[in-house]
Amino acid sequence: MGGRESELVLLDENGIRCDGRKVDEPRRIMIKAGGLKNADGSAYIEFGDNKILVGVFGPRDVHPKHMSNTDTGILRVRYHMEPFSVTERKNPAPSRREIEISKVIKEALEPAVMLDKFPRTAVDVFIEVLQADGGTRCAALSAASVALADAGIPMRDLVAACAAGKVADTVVLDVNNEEDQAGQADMPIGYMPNLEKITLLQLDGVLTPEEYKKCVETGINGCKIVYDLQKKALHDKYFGNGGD
Amino acid sequence: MGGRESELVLLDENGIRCDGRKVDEPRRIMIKAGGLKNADGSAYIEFGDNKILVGVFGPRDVHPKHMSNTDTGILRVRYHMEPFSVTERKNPAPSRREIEISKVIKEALEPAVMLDKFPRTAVDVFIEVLQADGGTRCAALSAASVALADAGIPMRDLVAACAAGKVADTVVLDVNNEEDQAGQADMPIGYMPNLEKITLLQLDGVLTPEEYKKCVETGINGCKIVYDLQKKALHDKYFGNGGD
Amino acid sequence: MGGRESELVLLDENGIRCDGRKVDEPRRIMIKAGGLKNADGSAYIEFGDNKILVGVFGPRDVHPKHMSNTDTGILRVRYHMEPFSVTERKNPAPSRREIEISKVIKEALEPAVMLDKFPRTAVDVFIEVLQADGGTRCAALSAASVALADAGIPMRDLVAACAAGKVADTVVLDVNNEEDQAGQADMPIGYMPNLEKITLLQLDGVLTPEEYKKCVETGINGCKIVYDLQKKALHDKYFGNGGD
Amino acid sequence: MTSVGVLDELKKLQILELLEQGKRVDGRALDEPRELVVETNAIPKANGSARVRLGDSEVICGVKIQPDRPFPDMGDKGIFICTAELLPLSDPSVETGPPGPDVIELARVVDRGIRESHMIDLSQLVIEKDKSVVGVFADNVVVDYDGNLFDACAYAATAAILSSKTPKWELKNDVPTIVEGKESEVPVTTIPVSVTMGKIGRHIIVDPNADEWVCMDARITITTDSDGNICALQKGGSDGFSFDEVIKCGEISVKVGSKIREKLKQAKAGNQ
Amino acid sequence: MTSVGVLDELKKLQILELLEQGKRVDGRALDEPRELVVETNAIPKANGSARVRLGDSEVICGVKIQPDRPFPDMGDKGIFICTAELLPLSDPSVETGPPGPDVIELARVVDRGIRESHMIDLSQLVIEKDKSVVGVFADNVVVDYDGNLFDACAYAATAAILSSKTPKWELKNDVPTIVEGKESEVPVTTIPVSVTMGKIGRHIIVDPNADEWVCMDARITITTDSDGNICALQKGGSDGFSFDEVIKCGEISVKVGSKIREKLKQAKAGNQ
Amino acid sequence: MTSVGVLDELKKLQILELLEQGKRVDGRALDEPRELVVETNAIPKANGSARVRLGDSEVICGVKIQPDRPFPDMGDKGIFICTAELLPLSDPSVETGPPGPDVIELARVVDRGIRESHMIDLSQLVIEKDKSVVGVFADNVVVDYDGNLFDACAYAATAAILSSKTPKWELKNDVPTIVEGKESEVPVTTIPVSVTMGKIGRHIIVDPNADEWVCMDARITITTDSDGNICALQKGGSDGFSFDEVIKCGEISVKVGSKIREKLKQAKAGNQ
Repeated sequence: MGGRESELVLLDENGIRCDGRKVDEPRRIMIKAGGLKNADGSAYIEFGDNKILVGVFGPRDVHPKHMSNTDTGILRVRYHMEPFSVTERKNPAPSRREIEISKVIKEALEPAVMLDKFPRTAVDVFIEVLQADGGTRCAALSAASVALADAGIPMRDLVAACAAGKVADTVVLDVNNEEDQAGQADMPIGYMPNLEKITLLQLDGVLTPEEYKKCVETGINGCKIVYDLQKKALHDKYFGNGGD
Repeated sequence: MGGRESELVLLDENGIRCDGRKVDEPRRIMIKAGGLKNADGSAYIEFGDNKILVGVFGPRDVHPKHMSNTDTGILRVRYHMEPFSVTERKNPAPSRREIEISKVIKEALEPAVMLDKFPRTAVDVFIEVLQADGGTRCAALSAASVALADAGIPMRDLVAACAAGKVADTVVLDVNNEEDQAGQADMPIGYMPNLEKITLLQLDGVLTPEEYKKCVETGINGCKIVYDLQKKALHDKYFGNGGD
Repeated sequence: MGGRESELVLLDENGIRCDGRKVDEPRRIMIKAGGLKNADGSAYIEFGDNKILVGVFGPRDVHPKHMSNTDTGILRVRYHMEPFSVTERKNPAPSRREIEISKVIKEALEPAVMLDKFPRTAVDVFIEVLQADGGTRCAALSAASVALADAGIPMRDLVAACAAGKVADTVVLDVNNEEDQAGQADMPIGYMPNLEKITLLQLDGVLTPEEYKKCVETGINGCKIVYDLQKKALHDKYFGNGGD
Repeated sequence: MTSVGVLDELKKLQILELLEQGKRVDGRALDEPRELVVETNAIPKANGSARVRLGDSEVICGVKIQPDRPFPDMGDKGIFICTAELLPLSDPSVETGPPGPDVIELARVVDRGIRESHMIDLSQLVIEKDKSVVGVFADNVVVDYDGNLFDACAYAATAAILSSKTPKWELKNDVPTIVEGKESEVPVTTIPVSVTMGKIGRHIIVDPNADEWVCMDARITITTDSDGNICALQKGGSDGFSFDEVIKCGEISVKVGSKIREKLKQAKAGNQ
Repeated sequence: MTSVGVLDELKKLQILELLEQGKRVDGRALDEPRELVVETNAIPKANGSARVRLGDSEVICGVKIQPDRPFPDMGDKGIFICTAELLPLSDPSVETGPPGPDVIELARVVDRGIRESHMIDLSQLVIEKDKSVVGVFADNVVVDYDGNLFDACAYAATAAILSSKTPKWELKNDVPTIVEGKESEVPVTTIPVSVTMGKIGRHIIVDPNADEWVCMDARITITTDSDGNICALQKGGSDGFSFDEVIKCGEISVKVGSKIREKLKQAKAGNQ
Repeated sequence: MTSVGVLDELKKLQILELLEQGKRVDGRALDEPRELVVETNAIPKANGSARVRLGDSEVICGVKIQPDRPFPDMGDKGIFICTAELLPLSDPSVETGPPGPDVIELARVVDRGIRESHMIDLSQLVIEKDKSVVGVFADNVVVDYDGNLFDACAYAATAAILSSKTPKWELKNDVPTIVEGKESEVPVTTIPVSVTMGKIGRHIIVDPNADEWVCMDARITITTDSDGNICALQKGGSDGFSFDEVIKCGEISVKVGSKIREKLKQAKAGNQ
């Protein structure tokens, strides 16, 4: 959001963005359900140049016991970046940013997970960002939903996530890293398409009330694109697609 | 105690100090009992430019249980400085100095509190230094006594505190920040006037045996001044003073 | 192992090393059993300029309980360097190196200690390096064995330790600090002479397979020299030697 | 502050019942924040400060302004950092020690609300490009807790910044040195106001107090600037919002925010 | 991973019985490592990377290359640091938080194996003597656990280094600046290969899997270089080795190591 | 070391009974410290060191002297830092890990006793004003515990400083460089001696051992300098002192301190 000067043409006269996309076009997305051997469920996502691996364990016992809840299961989420995932090698200690994103993703998943079905236990979601390229939290949330489903955790809906934003005074879908650096606003959205509920919503950057509405609409459309790919990934794993 | 050169006249020919006080005169002191809503007891003190807030909780259960004592209650004290309370913004991690002062104040309060009246439980005293100006530990201890009384904790006496010191080869009451930087000795004293017991005593700086005795006497006189203000603060809260 | 250039003559034409020793000669070694009052067992070793103190407590209860093992006792080892033990004053926080050496020494002692004789309890070995001079882990391990015996812990054998290494293309016993800096390989060995078992073995530096074999042989010979001094130290304490 | 026990369940039922009748436990309208009291210069030795009560939630913010090295690649900008801490005397449930995720989120949301509004013109806080810049540190401490610390801290930080005076520095032999007599206000471009709304059942309420806070299904904090634009937002809590609710919350935040902004301006004016 | 329960005791009996017949649970010969699959450039934005499967143990190593200040008294050498971390998704028993002694030992043994072989010619990684050097940071993360992480991490780090490209820097006003178009391979002098052997009873087995790992009495990790020399060794575990066993393990490590080395060379070649 | 169990209660009764007759458990007079044994140069590679036994409490102090950057606004003074640590082998109750309040207080009181006496003339430890100064670090480690570590550590630190030799440095290209052959003693202006007294009932005893320590109602540590002035004091423990007791303790500290000071001088002389 730094509003830094840049020679980069963010949007050309034909409405084409710096990476060749149209305003309502997401980056290349590839989602795979499963993949890890020891985790109870897992997923891998490539979202633009983001590469994120998610493993799920549970429902399982909680230690120490007093952290558990007799009425409901609990969801625990850790969002973690590898030292080599970003341009400057990252310090391995968890940053405040990672702790906040872990919480935001947890609260975005909770409305989808039927926690009351497994009281006293915990479901752990471990998100590992192998390569980061802007929009990691949306990519991570989308993959985490698939990993939870892959683990057989009962869910009301999948949470699909995609960001909208404002670039060159225009509302666009799925802000990439360059656009985020030079751009005007970034609004990550997590959405349950069947239940029509927004479960993750953040905004950094200045929007008029009209742009604000447009951004939410645009983001929800992006979530629906992601949703289809999530369902396909689960279908491919469980009903096969004639290859891996 | 750095003994640094200074143009500051610490004591003029009329026995007047750099801030206009006489040698046996404390800085302006204002004590208020109560003020916080959630704390079981609280107090606020302004002592010169020191501004300190104290909240007390308890007697209450101790977690983990094995930290409690079946024979007696325990007193826990945390002395903590806000980042903005000192000239250079303070790092939020507790310093070794804060840990030591917490212990010294705890041991100064223990002789006054009837801990045997509430076995197995703890009384917590939280001291927050909002603005520091030399002599924070005495101001904090004085306010903590009032907050404990305000919380209804049974006490043998109030602990009143004031420092004495040596400035320009003269024993003076209540050394301020400038005098401490340029001065020769600082001796904080905590005292229970009714029981005639010194419960806090420290000294940094060089004193002859005679000056040592004079310092203790002077400090005790200061404590008596503070004691009257402590009693007034409690009286004002519980029996009203037609204002506040 | 830095392979740094040096004017130091590591080995002269008569096969004499930079500190006057022959290739198969260890540095001066002095071992004393006992010495500490509160520890259940203790030992002190001087090995060249290394000075190391070891104290042992146990078998004793384990807190928290779930760390104990109903089938066997557990051995816990802490290797720790004093701030003043090395050239540059050492930061007091435990380094990763100290944690690794603690583990390596623990696993070198475990084959010697009859842990099954005291289930549910722990034996604690505290190693304090007062002055370091290259080869601290071997000196520490040798002293720890004596301290365990001094504490009356039932043992199958003593572990004796000494390093071999390669200096000026020659296999030598007990590499000192200068030789380690300028040298080609260092191989610390811990050995139980009666049971003929190697319980500590590490290597840093390049050896041909023939040199590798020669190093192990040389190191074992050094361990046997240390072993005699260990037995003498225990004998001197328990059967006297007419002096201290 | 997040576990819901039996008593909380009963309280929630009562709160919900009232909400069905369009009422709140403390008699406020659904879109009505609690009374806001702002006292500036509570800490005279700091460069700026404010003591804020929002209902019975009370926060003190002190601003320290001091020279600092710029962040890499940001040599043409001063530094702004805003923190928040729950003092243990603010509530019996607060524990000492490193901050948990709740407090880390609180601090980061308060920081972003001010940062993303571009309230402080950081380009004016450069002593020498790439070498030395001015850092503005706004530290919030919570001294009494009664819910909605997001707004209480944001108002305290904003009021403290508005009340701040910054010295002027120049480099002498590479050491930043104060130029006497050149104190000035912190360069401010807009006044951000955060408005936090809770969702309980199908109801949206502004500025939830502690009882309401523990019963909320979800919450949303929206910061608007002086132009009525939306410049930061954070959804929290274990439920979601519909599209319509999100748009409605945006509208409420603009409306309520403009009233709060007047209060903050008055506090500054009263201070001068 | 070290406590041995009742089930583990039964498993150990079975493994021992098989070993008496010269067999292993997964059908391998005693001196046979598991299949090794190496994929380089798994993390294209890093300077080098590899994703390695050794049986069902899986490790990703990313290499970052960046300017750094030299260590004191080492102004004529670049910096090499290799780390290892068990991600919590790699095994249900892994806990988050600071690494324990097992993981610290793992990281240090993997680092020393590469360092002591002098694989990277650090004297070529100097930007300006005593002022600025190049740092090569190889960070391993374990994503699936099936025993013997010593070798899995060592192979991942070695393959990642072999695949790495380093920019060229020069000092401009004391600031290291990239010289465009001068990217080159990391200067490599030898290919170290670590071989880890477990001792169960009187049997020595190569590359123990997770079931074997938990039953081992002791282990030894030996790293050899391209010339067949032994350049690093670490004994672990709660038992000892005889002299003859130590010599035999040295021989196995040379033999098995040379086959693994060919695999790593192929992975690099396939990458070009 | 502060909890008082049933056995401690019995011990306290016995100690009190004896004190009523003017006697102590180990036969000492009330104002008599235990035997002090000082061995200097115990750690020859350090710049100075001492191994001190006070009764059965034993402490080793090593002094490291090295160049350092001065503290801000203290560019005309060297640095002195004194620490204290209880090694876990000193007593079965000592736990490893970060120091608790008891040990932090111990270290700070020992440090202040030496610092406030101005024992070391820090103005002589400047390499170049505002740029580089000499740091004197005196680290105490307790190897056997039998009460009264305040005095045992203070004596060890004082003896170690008296035995220290400091190199001479000068700046070459801004790097502090040792000038060969210019080693000298640390500039010492006075010899501080701390005397710790315990209060049990109405009795004041000097140098309490471990049994007495656990029974004390309160304690006071007073440091005096070579001129018989009082230069540092710390009261501790959960009871208070009367005015008369405080004055009496001051007198005892001067009297006992002068005898200890002779011991410390002898230790230094014996060392030369």
